[in-house]
Amino acid sequence: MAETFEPKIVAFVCNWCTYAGADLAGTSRTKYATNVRIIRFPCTGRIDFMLLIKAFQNGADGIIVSGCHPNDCHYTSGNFHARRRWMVFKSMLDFIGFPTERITFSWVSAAEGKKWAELVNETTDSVRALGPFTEYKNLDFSQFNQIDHEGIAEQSR
Amino acid sequence: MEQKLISSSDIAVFFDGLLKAGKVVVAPVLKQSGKVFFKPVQSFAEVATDYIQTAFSAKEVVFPKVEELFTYKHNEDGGLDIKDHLDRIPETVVWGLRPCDAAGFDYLNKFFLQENPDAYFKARYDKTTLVTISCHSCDESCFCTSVDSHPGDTKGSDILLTAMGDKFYVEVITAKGSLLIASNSTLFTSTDTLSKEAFLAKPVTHFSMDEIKDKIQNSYASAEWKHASMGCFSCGACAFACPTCTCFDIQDEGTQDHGKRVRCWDACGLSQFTKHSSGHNPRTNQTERRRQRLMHKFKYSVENLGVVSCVGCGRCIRVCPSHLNIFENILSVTK
Amino acid sequence: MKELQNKAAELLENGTVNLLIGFCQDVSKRPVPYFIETAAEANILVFNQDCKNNLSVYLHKKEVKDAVKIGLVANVATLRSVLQLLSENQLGSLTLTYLTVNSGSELVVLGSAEELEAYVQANFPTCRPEDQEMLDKLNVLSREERWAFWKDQLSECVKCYACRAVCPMCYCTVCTTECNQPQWIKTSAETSGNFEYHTMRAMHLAGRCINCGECGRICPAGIPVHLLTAQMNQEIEKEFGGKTGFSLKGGYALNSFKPGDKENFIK
Amino acid sequence: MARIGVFICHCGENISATVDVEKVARLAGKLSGVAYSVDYKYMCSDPGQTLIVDAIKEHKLTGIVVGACSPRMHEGTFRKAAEKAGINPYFCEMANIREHCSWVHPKSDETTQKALDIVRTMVEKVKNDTALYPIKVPITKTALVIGGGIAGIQAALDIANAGHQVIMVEKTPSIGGHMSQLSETFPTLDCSQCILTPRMVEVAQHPNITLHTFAEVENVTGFIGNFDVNIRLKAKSVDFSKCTGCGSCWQKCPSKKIPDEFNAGMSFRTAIYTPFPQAVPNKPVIDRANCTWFTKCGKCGICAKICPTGAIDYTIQDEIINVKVGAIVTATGFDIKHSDFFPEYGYGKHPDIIDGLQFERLASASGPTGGEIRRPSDGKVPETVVFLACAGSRDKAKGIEYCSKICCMYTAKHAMLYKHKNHHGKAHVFYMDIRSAGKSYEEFVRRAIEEDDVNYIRGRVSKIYEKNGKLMVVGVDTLLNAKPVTIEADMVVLATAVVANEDAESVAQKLHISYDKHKFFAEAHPKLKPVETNTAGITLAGACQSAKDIPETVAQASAAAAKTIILFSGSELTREPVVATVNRSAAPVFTTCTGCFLCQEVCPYQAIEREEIRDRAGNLLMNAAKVNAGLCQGCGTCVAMCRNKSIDLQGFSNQQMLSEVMGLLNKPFE
Amino acid sequence: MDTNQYIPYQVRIADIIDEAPLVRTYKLEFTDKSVNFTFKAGQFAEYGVFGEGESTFCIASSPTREGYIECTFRSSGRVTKALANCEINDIIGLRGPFGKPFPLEEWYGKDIVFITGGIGLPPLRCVIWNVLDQREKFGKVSIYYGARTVADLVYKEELEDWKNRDDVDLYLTVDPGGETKDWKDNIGFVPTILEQNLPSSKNAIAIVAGPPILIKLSMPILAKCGFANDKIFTTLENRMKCGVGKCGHCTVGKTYVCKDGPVFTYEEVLQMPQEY
Repeated sequence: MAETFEPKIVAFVCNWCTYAGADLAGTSRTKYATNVRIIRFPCTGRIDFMLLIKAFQNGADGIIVSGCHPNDCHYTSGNFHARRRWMVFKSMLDFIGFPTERITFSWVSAAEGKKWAELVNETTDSVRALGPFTEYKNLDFSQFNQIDHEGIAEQSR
Repeated sequence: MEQKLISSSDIAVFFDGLLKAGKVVVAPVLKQSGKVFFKPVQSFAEVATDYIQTAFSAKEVVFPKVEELFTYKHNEDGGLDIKDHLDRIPETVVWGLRPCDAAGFDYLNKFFLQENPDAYFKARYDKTTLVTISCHSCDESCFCTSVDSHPGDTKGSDILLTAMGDKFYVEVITAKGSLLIASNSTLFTSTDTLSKEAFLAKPVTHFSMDEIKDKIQNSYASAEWKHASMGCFSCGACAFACPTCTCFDIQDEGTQDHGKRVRCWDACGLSQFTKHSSGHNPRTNQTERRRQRLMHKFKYSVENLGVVSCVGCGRCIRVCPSHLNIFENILSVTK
Repeated sequence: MKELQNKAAELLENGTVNLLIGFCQDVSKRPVPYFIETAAEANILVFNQDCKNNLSVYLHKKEVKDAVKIGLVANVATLRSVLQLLSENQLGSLTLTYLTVNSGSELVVLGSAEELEAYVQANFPTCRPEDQEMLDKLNVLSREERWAFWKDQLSECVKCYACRAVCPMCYCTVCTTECNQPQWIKTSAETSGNFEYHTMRAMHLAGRCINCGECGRICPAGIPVHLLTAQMNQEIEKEFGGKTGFSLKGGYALNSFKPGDKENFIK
Repeated sequence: MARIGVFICHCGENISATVDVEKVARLAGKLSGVAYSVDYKYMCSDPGQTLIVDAIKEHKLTGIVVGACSPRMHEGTFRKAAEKAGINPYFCEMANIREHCSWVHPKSDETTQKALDIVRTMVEKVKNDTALYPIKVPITKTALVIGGGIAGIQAALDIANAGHQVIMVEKTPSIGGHMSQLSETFPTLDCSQCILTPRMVEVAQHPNITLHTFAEVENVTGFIGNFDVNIRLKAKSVDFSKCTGCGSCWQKCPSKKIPDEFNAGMSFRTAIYTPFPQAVPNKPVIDRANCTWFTKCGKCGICAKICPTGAIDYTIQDEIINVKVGAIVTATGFDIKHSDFFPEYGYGKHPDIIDGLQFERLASASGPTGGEIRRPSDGKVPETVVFLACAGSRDKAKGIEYCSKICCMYTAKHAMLYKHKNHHGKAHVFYMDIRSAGKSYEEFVRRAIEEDDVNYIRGRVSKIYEKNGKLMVVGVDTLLNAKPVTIEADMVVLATAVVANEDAESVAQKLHISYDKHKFFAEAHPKLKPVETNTAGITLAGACQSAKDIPETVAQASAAAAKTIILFSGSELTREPVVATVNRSAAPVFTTCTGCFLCQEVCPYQAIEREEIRDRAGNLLMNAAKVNAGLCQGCGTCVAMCRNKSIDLQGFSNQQMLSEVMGLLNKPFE
Repeated sequence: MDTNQYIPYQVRIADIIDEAPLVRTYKLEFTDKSVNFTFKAGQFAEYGVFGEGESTFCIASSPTREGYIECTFRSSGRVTKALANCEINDIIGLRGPFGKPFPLEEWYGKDIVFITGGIGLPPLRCVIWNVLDQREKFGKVSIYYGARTVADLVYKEELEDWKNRDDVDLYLTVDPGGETKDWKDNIGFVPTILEQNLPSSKNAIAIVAGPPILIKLSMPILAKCGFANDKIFTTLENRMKCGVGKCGHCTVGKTYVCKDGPVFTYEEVLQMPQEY
């Protein structure tokens, strides 16, 4: 399991910097891990923390959230607001005992194709080391009609 | 109905016997919050003994807060595979519920099975045996004696245990009950009918159903409903804690490809309960909603099923954020 | 108490308020929120240590809004929430009079928002010791232990939404939990859904919650939900400064920023 | 369920080399909601697009996903194709399987799988796409030019000459800016004022230009094509309609000891003054901070008595006027560090250590010395002058890493001017590097060195101190193996760093444009949008963006003008409909917005307004947020802010984003 | 399986008709042909889009026309929007039939008066067809139908068809301002038109469905014509989840609209609290 485990990583990125950065990584043919799936937002300010929760709930093992460096925001302040929100969200999760090391926050500019590649590789490695994210999926297995749940578990694979 | 005796020490043996027999045993467990919950347990040691009332009723066993109706999955030929999981329900014993909760089961039974029998309730109910324990203590929220019940009531139970010093007086009410006894009959000795009175709690009686039944007929228009409901925050605490509240919601969880349809508790007190997708809401304010809930318990269910659907467990009073008091309300609107 | 009752009667008499929200007691001496429209009823008013309910929640109720001139029997927590609500452009349509009892157990009547602000700032409470104790206890636990703690707690949640209902800051006419296009929060009270709901709620209240602790107190399942927001507020105060329910200006930490905000957690 | 078409592009070999495109197309065809799926060599080619158009028509597709390159590449192309086929262009999404997949991963099943996942995600998004329509915004064909320096003047004249109205705002009493202070200009050494003043006059007389001097922009609201600007006309205390500019007032003004800004503080002016003889408009204003009438309430009043036309009016107050403009050219210029910035060089106390601007005034015929180079302390003609070509610039320690760009050239110019005026004087220049890129710049510097034998010393000056009436300039000559050199100078000229105006930050905030860490205004793109700002409709001209010499400034000014004229070429502007909206529904709900207006503060564009929702009888029911589609740029920060999801962002709606996440993970990487 | 009322049938969308803005009619066929699904006029069903949920509306086709059923709905909420996004051949879920039908048999030989507006017609359409298909069994048939605008009228062809039948009196109308240039029929609210063309209450049944306001205004007029309250029928539409009298959403007082209704006589309606 552990050695063959390939983490699923979802990247929430802003359109103007990190998405473009990933494009640059492409145009400059910088190779990186295939584990990441990019979801494009206009701005980091648009990224709703609920979406991160949903991603984990639906089976993500790790998440990358990335946007423009401070002062580079295409919309001047979206990333500043995002930064605060993340900070609070992260400590929220920390407090509730959520493994926040599965979330990587980052600034990747349109020029940092290389940084993007490295970011993806690092995150993939660290999450691979953490192993599959079962804690969340197991939450519901603790309830009353657990019998049913095991049933679903079998049935749904 | 037969009566038996069992020594307090043998109770544990009997209990663990049930577990050994592979039954899921759901019993009151004291959690760090200081509240007692019904939980599947692994040994008698886990079972809480000293409590007046559990936080939530035992209805969860037959009417879980989340019941999976079925799972669906798109198949190759464009259709769906739909499976329910009724066959997966285990044999369950509910241990140590109070007579009021048991009486609640009696109502649930009527409600779910009398007309359009509910497959899920039935499947669970058929596999469930209720071992009730009479109340030796009560608090100011208890009012079972006001609603045609009492701390030693056998209504709804399969077995009723009443602690009498070092032994338990065992009333075996149903076939299910005797089956359970039979599983370890050596522990029990037969006895004649004994009087439980001395060993039972004495909750205050605020009214009797007989006097209420008529008065409530024309209480709909009572001005008191406003007072009885102004404080209501429109949360679902009372309904979810209630042993006889049966309202539920049906929801799909998953995608159009695959997922499950579940039914989960809902409460007529919640503001969105009756709201149409058009935005029209038949019961717009809390007065109407609380009236609906109380009238349902004391009037409508009597008319529909012939029984009052309040068992006087007092949970709604204990959990109400603004301490709204159901029997005071009933008294005020039937003044 | 007489003092309070007389004042209430007076306010209703001279039309300063049309509706007064206070406490009375039920048969077993439990405080019950009570709504008084005539001076005659004032004599059933009580106000003591047990009167914990944050009555400001009722200010969102239509029946109350319709009365326009409202008297509110309030403890400091309640007054704080009113301040916070005012700073969030709520209650605009109401004229409020506040009756409270100060540390010297004498009656205080506040007629204006400014008086309210002054009083709150003068009597600003600190985190309740029992909460602080719990927080400290949780914060020294390992991540896994905290997870176990909350998992166990949240597994009991039945989504009765009482925590939402008693929260003066949860005034949305339609809560995210009721948004179904898309469905953000599972309707079912499975643990994962509960986790979603409580994280969401705590995030929405972080930096807005005024720590009245009601949500935790009234939870029928005994879940200390109030700790989530209490912790968040402390984090926010530490990082960005600012107290909730402290001034009319408000100042919500999450819709402002400083270019130099903490970002050591960002690669 | 929708009927979606999936079109997988090989991009020649670019995608198909590492991704099994046929497989992706085949499997995508199986996805629920996908009615048609195909792969093709070049989707963006004409036949490729035709293929899409035909497929949409033939299979009655409701939306399409093109699995190809980055949306930044061809989204427009394929949306047009979709439109051509008769479906709303916003039902077309790009799945980026080239930049984000085939180019960055080796040929493998994982890569193919990833491509499929990306496609599936976009399929999920398309399912939740909604028809969007471009937003049309009317345009006010008047431009606001902020700053009356050469940049502003050039931009204003270009726009005005194109036949559009221009409003120019200058904060000082006269336009002309720094250029009007210059003596002669490199590399041609022609007199600065001679080439500038005609332009200033042209501005003043141009029928399309409204000039507001001694005025400042108070605040700016609105958006491209529709800015709403408040301008503060500072109280001049002189009624320009009466004033003839005869000058008798300032000749008689008793308070004469006010340092003259125009002469860089090297002479004095009166309280009522015109900054310089060629000022435009050539009418005085009263500097109230220094006028006895205002400082000693009501004393003096001589100017009023003396004025032949009774133009002096002490009661005039600041006035705020409101103008509507369609575009804004920001040409607020620059400032320089003053010598007090250099403690190591005599704490800026020594009167004979001056900065470049001061030297310009000394060398200028209209300057305090009438063009003779005399040192400030005693008015003697300095025998030896040391020029420091790099004072502050390119000096991390001073917090200024950048090169001020003009110093090398004007230092050479200064040295020359000095030599031309004092043939036997000695001119030394300390420099780090000589940066003389630019048409005939290098030749100019060589002239200074070779023809006017200015002594160039490569090295930095460590300190300057005074010793028996001389300024001892201590430095090293790094070319002569770091030999220490000390020069006894009579005057030292520091080519101090070019910096942003001190009010640059507040100006930027008023205009809602971004700026760099040195407070220079930020261009929208360092290469491709060097003139635009991030705020649509606002352009930059001149040194407010970065240090520039005159030709560059003029070029950028004309470019800014061109951008403005392009904007004004149409009567309305079409914008992407990617904007936020606050939900509205029928009574009794109206909207789920609770009117907490916490979204208002996060909006960088002031796009969120209050709307009062009333019932039929007109009673106020609630206040709710409302998005001004013209202002909204679609960042969506408000959407994430909104607690109960009352705001949504078209094109990136909650439904879309959530279903993307779901689509990605619900059948994770099968 | 059939004991479990929560397991839906699977039905395939065989045809789609766009009736009016946001209003669609689906023709549904059972994927499993062996299902024998029988229903009576006035009953409703739960139509489900998997992953989205279920929505309630009356079966709009007539039991007299077998092999398929039709439903007409306006997309407003989550489920109806999802339904509206369906295409031909998509599979949706169907539970039912539920509820108490119209007592057609009791009406044999009587005149029938239909009064309805907007999308109140679909629930009645079923009865209308049913009646017309056994035309000889009934007396005079008159239909009063109106909508806000011409565009909002549903079943446009059928309206034509009914208009052309001489054994049906169709009073078609649109609200003032809702008419088009070539609109030949009445202009005015349905109750007004009803008032202008009073039906005879002698041996007659009136069926009223539509927006609450229409019902509210029509009742006094019918009373004036002499219709007894138990001769006036209507059909209530409350929020429903289960359809079998369990979930509690549709309760009005003690009444479960889903199992005791949706068809009620006006007399019964008057007995209930005004919470619908």
